Amino acid sequence: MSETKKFLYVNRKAPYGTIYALESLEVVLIGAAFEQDVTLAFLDDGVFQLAKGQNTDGIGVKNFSPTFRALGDYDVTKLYVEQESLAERGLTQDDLQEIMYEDEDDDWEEKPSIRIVSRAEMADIMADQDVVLSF
Amino acid sequence: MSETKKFLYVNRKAPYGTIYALESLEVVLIGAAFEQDVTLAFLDDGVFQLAKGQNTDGIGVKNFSPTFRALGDYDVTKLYVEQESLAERGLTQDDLQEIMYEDEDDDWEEKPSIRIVSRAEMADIMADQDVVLSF
Amino acid sequence: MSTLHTVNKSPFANQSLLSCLGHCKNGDAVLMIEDAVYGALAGSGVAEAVKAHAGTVSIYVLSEDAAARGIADDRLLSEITGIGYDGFVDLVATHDRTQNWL
Amino acid sequence: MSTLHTVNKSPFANQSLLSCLGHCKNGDAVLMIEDAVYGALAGSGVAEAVKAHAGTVSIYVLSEDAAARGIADDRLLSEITGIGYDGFVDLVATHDRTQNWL
Amino acid sequence: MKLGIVISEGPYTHQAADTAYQFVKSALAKGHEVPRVFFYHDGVNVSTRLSVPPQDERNIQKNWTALAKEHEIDLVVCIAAAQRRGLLDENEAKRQGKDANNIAEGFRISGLGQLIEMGIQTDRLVTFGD
Amino acid sequence: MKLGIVISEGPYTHQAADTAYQFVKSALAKGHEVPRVFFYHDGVNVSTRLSVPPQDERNIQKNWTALAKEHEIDLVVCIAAAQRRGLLDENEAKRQGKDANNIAEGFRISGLGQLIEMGIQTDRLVTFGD
Repeated sequence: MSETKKFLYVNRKAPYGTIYALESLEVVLIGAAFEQDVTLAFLDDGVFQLAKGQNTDGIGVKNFSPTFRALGDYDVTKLYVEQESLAERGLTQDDLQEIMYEDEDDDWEEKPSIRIVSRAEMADIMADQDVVLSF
Repeated sequence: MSETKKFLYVNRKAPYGTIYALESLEVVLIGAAFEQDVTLAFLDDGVFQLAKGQNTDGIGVKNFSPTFRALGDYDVTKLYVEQESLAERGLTQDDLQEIMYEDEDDDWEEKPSIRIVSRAEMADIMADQDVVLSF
Repeated sequence: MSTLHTVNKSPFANQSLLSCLGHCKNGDAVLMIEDAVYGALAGSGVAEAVKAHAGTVSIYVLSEDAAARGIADDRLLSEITGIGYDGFVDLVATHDRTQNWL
Repeated sequence: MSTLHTVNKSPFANQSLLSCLGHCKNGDAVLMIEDAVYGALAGSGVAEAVKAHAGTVSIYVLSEDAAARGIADDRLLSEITGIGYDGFVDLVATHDRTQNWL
Repeated sequence: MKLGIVISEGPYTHQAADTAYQFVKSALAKGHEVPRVFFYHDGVNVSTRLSVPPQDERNIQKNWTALAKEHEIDLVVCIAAAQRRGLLDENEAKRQGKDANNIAEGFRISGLGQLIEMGIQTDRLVTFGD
Repeated sequence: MKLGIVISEGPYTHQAADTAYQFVKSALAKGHEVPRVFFYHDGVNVSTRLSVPPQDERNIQKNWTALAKEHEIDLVVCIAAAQRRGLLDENEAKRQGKDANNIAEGFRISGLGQLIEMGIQTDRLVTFGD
């Protein structure tokens, strides 16, 4: 399989109430081994997945939010978050956890993986993919 | 079990896309044998359950809408449908199937089981129950 | 290069149809299936929002799902085209990608 | 005679919180659990609709679910009270019935 | 006070079975009685003994089995919902001509009448679902 | 054209597995290829051979098994999702120390890599879910 395709993972659901966010992340981690061109999109309630300060001790469910910070180690470095979705929920980028990666093409400089984009930019990103997986 | 309680079945979901409407009806049919005071509420997308002219041949799923017309035989005769929910969906009572029962206290006269109520009346009905089962 | 979007939830219960329409590009197609077919009803509270996108996006409804739910053809918005599973397959094949709004 | 209503879905995705609030009687209580806790966020697009009911209805949020989702206490609408599972049980016991908006 | 509980969604996929578990533990600790939990819709999937969740996650079925044993809770799985979804006990498997069964200890399969009966015999009914 | 299919919800509870079935039948009739269907999330529940739907309803598992046999479709059940939800084949049951298994003929358990591979090797990917 030498072909490289553009894979987009679309995350539109909140974490913990349902399992989709966690099982989406599991696909991303496995998928990383296939060396495709991977992008993650967070819009609508999906932006809540990246909220910082998650503490699940009280609900007896595993907190998987730290896994997002490991995505850079898997060369998953493009996490697009929609500005309009944040604003409707009363959130700003400061409410999201910081996710960094080391850019191998730029002397391993640490760079942020999360990029805030407008709805129009998100639509452009979606329209530029070969395969769209929705969760 | 001589005690009689007021049971309300709240139907807020459309049929076929999910199984809740069908499995709600199955509870109503079994529950009828317990001779409680039974009321069904249809609001939000639940009003679609009563739409007439349902034909499921094309989707390979069983059409259960005729079962509503049998409810009278089980002494289930109070089906409240919310006017505001109909209006938001562009529907009127004419879009619903006719469901009748024979009133044993009135010389077995045929009477309609469906009663259209306002949101405020629906709230009153909900507040008058002992047990509320939601589907 | 255009996208087929599918939506399967009632727009009266769930925001996914509106989110989908808000992310379509000119020339894209939107297909309403399962409980989303209620979004094709004329005279409803979401009809205007759907019609507002019908100029730039082609909007379809899966006829088998509409029939199952008792929605007669004459109740559909005139801007929306009814198609069968065959037409669904054709839409998938003739667009560059499918995005499913779950 | 009053009712405890529970809601468990995000009001940004689903209409159930608004439908619940629209059917409450004066003196009822509404408890936001699971993904509905996002409805307690100050400054969101649904905050005004929630606050509009806070005068006649007591509104609560399940603190464990809010914490799980990273919602700090200072981000909650001041009209909403945080309670634990213990408080949830007390609300069930002190109201005449529980209606769950699924 | 006697509390009746309905669980309408499957384990792990929806939080319903987790929230119900925390709620019931709190209710019991406060001295309330929980005579029965009724599993309906996809809730019947909680009762399978074949699940193998990751080591670092909770085991929802085992949690319910243990809680039911400690507090004598009647865990009832709706037979009609269970048949559709492939949850069978030994008797049902035999009756249906199936070569395996999958219901865990502490759960029993019975009819929808048990749900109505729970509504009649308890002081409050709380449903956890989707 | 090669079409890849994902089914994300369980049988009977959501229409997803039914819609996918009608779609795949139409696609095959039109001459398209459907080399694989991938079952993820609650979609893994479609693969149980223990379900007993009412006589007058469709049997979703049997429909898929028959369609797969006729058209050589690879029905892949995600192992991670299946373990959480209690779907096991004979090998997995042995490996996990479980006393029963429940996967139907025509389905096989494998990893998430099969989903990615399907995305790479097909021309279009369509997901049916909730």
